[in-house]
Amino acid sequence: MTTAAGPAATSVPLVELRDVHKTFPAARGGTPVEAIRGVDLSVEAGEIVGIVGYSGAGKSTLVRLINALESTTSGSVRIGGREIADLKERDLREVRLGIGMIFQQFNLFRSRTVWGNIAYPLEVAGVARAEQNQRISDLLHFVGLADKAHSHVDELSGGQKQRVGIARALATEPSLLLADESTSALDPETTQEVLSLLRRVNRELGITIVVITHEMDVVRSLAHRVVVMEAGRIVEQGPVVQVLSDPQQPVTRRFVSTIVDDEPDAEALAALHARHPGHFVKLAFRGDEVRQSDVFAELLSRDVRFELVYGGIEEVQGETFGNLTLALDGDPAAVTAAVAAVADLVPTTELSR
Amino acid sequence: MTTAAGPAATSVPLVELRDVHKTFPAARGGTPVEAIRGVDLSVEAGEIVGIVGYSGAGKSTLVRLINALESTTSGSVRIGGREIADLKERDLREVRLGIGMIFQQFNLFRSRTVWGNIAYPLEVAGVARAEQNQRISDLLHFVGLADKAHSHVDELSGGQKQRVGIARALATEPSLLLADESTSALDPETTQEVLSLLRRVNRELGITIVVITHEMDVVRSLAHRVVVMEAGRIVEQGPVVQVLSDPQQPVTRRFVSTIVDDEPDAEALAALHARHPGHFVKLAFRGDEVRQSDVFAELLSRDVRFELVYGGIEEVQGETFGNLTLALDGDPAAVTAAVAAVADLVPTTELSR
Amino acid sequence: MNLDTNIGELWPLVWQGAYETLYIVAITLTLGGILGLLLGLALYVTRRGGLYASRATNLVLNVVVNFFRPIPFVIFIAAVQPLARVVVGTGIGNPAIIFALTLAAAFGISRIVEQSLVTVDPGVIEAARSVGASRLHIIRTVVLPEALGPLVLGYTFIFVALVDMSAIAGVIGGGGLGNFALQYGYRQFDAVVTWTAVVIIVALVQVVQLAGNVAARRIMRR
Amino acid sequence: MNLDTNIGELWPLVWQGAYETLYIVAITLTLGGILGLLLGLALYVTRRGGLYASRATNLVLNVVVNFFRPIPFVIFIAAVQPLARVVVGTGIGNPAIIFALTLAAAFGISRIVEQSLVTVDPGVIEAARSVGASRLHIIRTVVLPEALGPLVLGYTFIFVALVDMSAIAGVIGGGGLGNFALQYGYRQFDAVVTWTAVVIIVALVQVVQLAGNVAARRIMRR
Amino acid sequence: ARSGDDSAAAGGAEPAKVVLGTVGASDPYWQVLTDEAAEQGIDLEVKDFADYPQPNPALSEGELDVNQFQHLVYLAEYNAANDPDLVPLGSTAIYPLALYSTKVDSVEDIQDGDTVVVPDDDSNQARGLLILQSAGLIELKDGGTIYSSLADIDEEASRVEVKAIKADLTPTSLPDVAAAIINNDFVEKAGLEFADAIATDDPEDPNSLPYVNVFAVRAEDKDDATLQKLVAIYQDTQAVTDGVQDVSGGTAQLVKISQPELQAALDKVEADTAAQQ
Ligand SMILES: Nc1ncnc2c1ncn2[C@@H]1O[C@H](COP(=O)(O)OP(=O)(O)OP(=O)(O)O)[C@@H](O)[C@H]1O
Ligand SMILES: Nc1ncnc2c1ncn2[C@@H]1O[C@H](COP(=O)(O)OP(=O)(O)OP(=O)(O)O)[C@@H](O)[C@H]1O
Ligand SMILES: [Mg+2]
Ligand SMILES: [Mg+2]
Repeated sequence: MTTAAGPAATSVPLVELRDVHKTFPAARGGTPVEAIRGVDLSVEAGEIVGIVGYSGAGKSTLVRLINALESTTSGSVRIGGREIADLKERDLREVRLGIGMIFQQFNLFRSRTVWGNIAYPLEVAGVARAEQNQRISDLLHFVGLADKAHSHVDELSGGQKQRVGIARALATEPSLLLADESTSALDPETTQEVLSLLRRVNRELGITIVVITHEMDVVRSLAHRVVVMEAGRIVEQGPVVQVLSDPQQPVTRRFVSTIVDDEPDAEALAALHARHPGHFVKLAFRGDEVRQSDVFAELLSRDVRFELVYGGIEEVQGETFGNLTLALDGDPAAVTAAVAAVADLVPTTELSR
Repeated sequence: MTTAAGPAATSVPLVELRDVHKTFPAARGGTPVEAIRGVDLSVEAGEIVGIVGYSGAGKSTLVRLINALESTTSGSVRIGGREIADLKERDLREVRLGIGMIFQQFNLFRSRTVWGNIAYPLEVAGVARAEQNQRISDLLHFVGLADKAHSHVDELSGGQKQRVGIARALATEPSLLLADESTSALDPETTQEVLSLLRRVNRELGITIVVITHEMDVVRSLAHRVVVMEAGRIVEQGPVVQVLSDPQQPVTRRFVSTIVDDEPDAEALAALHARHPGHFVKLAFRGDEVRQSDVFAELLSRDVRFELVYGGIEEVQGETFGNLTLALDGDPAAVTAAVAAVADLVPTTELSR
Repeated sequence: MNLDTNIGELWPLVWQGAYETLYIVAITLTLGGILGLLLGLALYVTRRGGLYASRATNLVLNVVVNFFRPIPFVIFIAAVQPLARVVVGTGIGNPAIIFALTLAAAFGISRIVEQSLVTVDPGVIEAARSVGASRLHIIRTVVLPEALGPLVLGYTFIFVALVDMSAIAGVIGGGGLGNFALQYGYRQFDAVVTWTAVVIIVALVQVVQLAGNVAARRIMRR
Repeated sequence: MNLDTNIGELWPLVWQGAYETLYIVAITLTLGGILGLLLGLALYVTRRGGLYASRATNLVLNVVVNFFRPIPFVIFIAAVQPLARVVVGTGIGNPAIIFALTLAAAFGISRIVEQSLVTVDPGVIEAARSVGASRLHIIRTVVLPEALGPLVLGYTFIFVALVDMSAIAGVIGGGGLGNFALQYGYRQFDAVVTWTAVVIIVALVQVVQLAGNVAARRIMRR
Repeated sequence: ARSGDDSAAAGGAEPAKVVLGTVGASDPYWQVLTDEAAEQGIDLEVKDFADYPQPNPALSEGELDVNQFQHLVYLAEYNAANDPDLVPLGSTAIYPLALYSTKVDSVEDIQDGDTVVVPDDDSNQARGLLILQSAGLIELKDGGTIYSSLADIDEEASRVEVKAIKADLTPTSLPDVAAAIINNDFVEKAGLEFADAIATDDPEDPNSLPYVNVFAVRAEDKDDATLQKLVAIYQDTQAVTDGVQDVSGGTAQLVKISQPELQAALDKVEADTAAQQ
């Protein structure tokens, strides 16, 4: 029952993990693998959450716990407030009917054609034949595989397989979509199309999405919130803009730097110094607070010439966002003064040679 | 025989494809798939060639022709000047001993541990046991799987599997490496490590590398030359800097735009216009010809204020490379004059609203 | 060897035997095939990590299957005669041999089925579970279709084994070409009759096996 | 049923029979297992798309295997007696039955092997080819290890089938527990003897089958 | 009761249906008998069994009306091991059993330690062992009976090693052994001559009576007119007896022994059998 206060105040999170652990038993002669070590995570209905982390951090295992493909070692997993650890297979089915999953390794049915793969969840959900056909045909066109409808899985390229996996997961318009590396094998064009489709189903149908990715670009353009995992734990999480603009953990900074060219690494810096004389500073622009022309005017007014040697401006969820590394050239005293003046306008870091 | 003119003048390419076609026979009730339709390609020894193209363009098929995992329908494939279509399996083996391959779907041996997978090519090549152990252990540390040495393949995460595939392909230090989407499942950190390893083996051991990728970042930071495929054909190829700075084909432009933020697309442009008043121009900086401060000074001198709203500066093979989109704000006449003046300094494009 | 032969007068019996073999094997393969499929599925799904994983059930099923398979077939036939009398109304002749063969085949088939099913990639079963398919539905729409290639080869194997086994029909007065070969050829030391019957049996088997091979290749596209 | 039984005096024969069964089946499974493995590998590698793809060879192999499998076993034994005399020096007794069983098992095993091997992912074979492994090396180091799980189940299946088939040893004077059950139990209408022998056979099979199951599960880690 | 009981025994409009079980229905005289029976209003169906243990239980179960494949010794054994409800209805013949060899011409030429095979069915086995004993090849403990088996051979005192083999495979094993006991009906088919026998038993000997082959029926049917008539057709039709002789190569000793006499002989063997166990 929702009260007048509005759903947000009382609604339970769609997905709620409390102190979840998952240990894979030791293989013979090995040690057990603690893949998940005490994770708390809530995903609200309608949210898009991005999960990032190094390979082996436990991301795939985490989402597999959400639809009970894997059982927890300890802790609680609730979907729509319902504890799924206690559920019998029959009730789990009900829960899973509302969850779509795109698998990292695709897991397509080799015994079925492309069409048959996409039809599968529709058959399970008992969708009428005519509607199935309509839906499959739409999805095939969307993922660009209309001409491969009757091909078998082993006749597809890597990206084509992934697209079948995507279409299959979207077929029943589940209310929760778990996407594990769903665009890793796709070219940029198709990636963009898939991402905008995901955005659209989220916006228009309110579908909640949990997306695992290695590409921060995907997080930036798709997610509302980002969760950073390391060695089985969530080490950082928050709204995308916040995490991107102010990453706390080294792992987060490492990921953020892949899209927001934070600052050149030592090697790149050395190369830049070799080509550009002068003093390097990194200026951090956030939102619309500071006009860049003011900064540049400041520099020019002091007769300090500059080159933008690294960095750029990004959009993150509609906000301007950028780190510009400038090479300042001019009278050393003037440069020092200019840096001081600029530092009053925007956060400024001097990059030592 | 090499003449005094130097090896480049007379050496045969390491890989040479001439008018190669590959058609997969029709499945029952289907039509044959022309995966490769007349490809000419040369790869010189010591080169790193990046192959990009949309999903299904024929990239994987192309590299599979190079080590004869797939036979051509017509045309000639020469490795080190030797036509491989005519070779018997025994001779093909010899050729393949010098070629390493990282598979898009990993193709790991389920019956072997991580260690055993990496050992396989060494066993085939007849490397002494002690050296094998040393090499495997080095590779395991390099790909960060030392603790998984005795794990079985199905206990690995997606990225871990890919790293095993990479280690296996590198194990024998082949003189030609075919890497099919070899970093697609890797986090940025590992990707960087793999890329710098590839760069190193290329530089230090002279290993020739053909790398298929969807990530232009990989091409940019690794490849010397880029080959763009579309629908079974090579539609564009050339040195990376040239192709990136002056892409000819729409597909190439699409790929290039993913790293060199070319200009905002219509949607982004509208969003930017909503936030930023004024006139938008895109400035293209190439190499060190033009100092940006001159351009900015020009603008400021005309009392035109500006914001960098899109774009950034990239490094491509040691050259500065950037497209900056500015929002110009000021007296309309002054803006027009400023645009004209700037256009004399750098290639300038006005972006209509 | 003596080449006097009675084959001339025996042709009607040859065709009669061929018909009986086909008939015995067809019924046996169908009924035993279904029973064996169910039993094999039960063995498979109750394995550790299976859809209905249950150590106890799996153990019981294993013990039962292991109990019946190694019993010498003649003893097995005799042992199930009382049951045959209840179920098919007689303990001798073709109905009884079909009954016994069906039971024996079911146990053998169950192993072949189990062996085929274990090769199914667990990933696709997970994919089916993830869309909320019931376990029975998964068995029907994923497990069996994904294993269809090896299953077809397995059933072809059993078909040939049944043709071979059906020759024993004679011990309880059943017919068929195998029994004909034994009775009118082999025991009469009539080599022509023996090998005529054998060649017909072999020809029958060739056709079915090659059909099975083609079907399996089509299904697996390898 | 009459429960007068001779079991009391027959125990030494029981143990003798058990020993002979083990001995017959062990030799048969080893020799027939190797022959069948080679034949099954040949069937597999000559398939379309196989490592030594050859339509003609594959057809010939198929026809040969299909020729021998369906021959009624008693006729088969009689037919190979002359060959047994050449190879093992006698046409009767355990050596001859081992010879006949080995041949028969080889043909059956070849099908089981083929059926297990077709489930190997072609991708891993490609991976092995890509590093320049020879085809024989690939068979040894990739094809067989990758199919080991189903192969173990397949050989276990054949073990049980051989225990069953070995009961026929008596027809040419061979021994074994199955023959003992027939000879001293079934043909004497001595149910106690029959079922004592059967239970021992079954116990033997249980142990081997459960060991095979465990091994297969370990190998496949499923 | 017999399957065709309600119809008239003889000469009725409806032919009486009789199901007969045997081992070796491929012998041509069975077809002659069937034809002759049909003439006389009996619809005879001959069911063929490949193995001896089955026709008796099938008769007990009512699946057969009569069987004809065994001698009294075998029948007695069956009755002793099960409910003794089968009785002999009429006799057919006594078949001699003999030892054959392709290697030697007389028993004396058999080397010490050679192998000799006997059929693996019990009654023929015992009978074969008795022949071997008379020929001086083996010694049986306690002198030998119609129940002797391989286990009763006194190996110390015997010249040869004995193996049991399925009756129809004894001829094909001749190359492997010094000599083999071969059932009468396999001799000529296997390309041997009856004259080649190197040792044989004597069907004329009164001690051979237990080896007379009989038609057996359930006790309740021993007065069944149709069955009696069938036996009479068998015994009295020249074409049938010729066929029987033909198959036996002229060695069969056709005999007609009355039902009570057969019953008495059976009872004696049965009593001995019971005592034996
Ligand atoms: N079935 C299993 N048995 C044993 N260990 C496992 C199993 N599955 C996963 N692991 C281990 O658990 C850890 C987490 O795996 P997981 O697949 O969740 O990683 P991930 O974050 O998805 O990595 P990637 O980005 O490479 O896909 C890894 O170290 C992996 O080796
Ligand atoms: N065995 C096959 N049988 C039939 N068609 C095939 C087969 N293998 C590939 N194809 C088709 O050939 C085309 C090229 O495939 P290829 O795998 O080379 O693409 P790709 O460029 O590697 O794509 P991706 O980036 O998605 O991996 C695709 O349309 C694919 O469907
Ligand atoms: Mg993962
Ligand atoms: Mg590909």
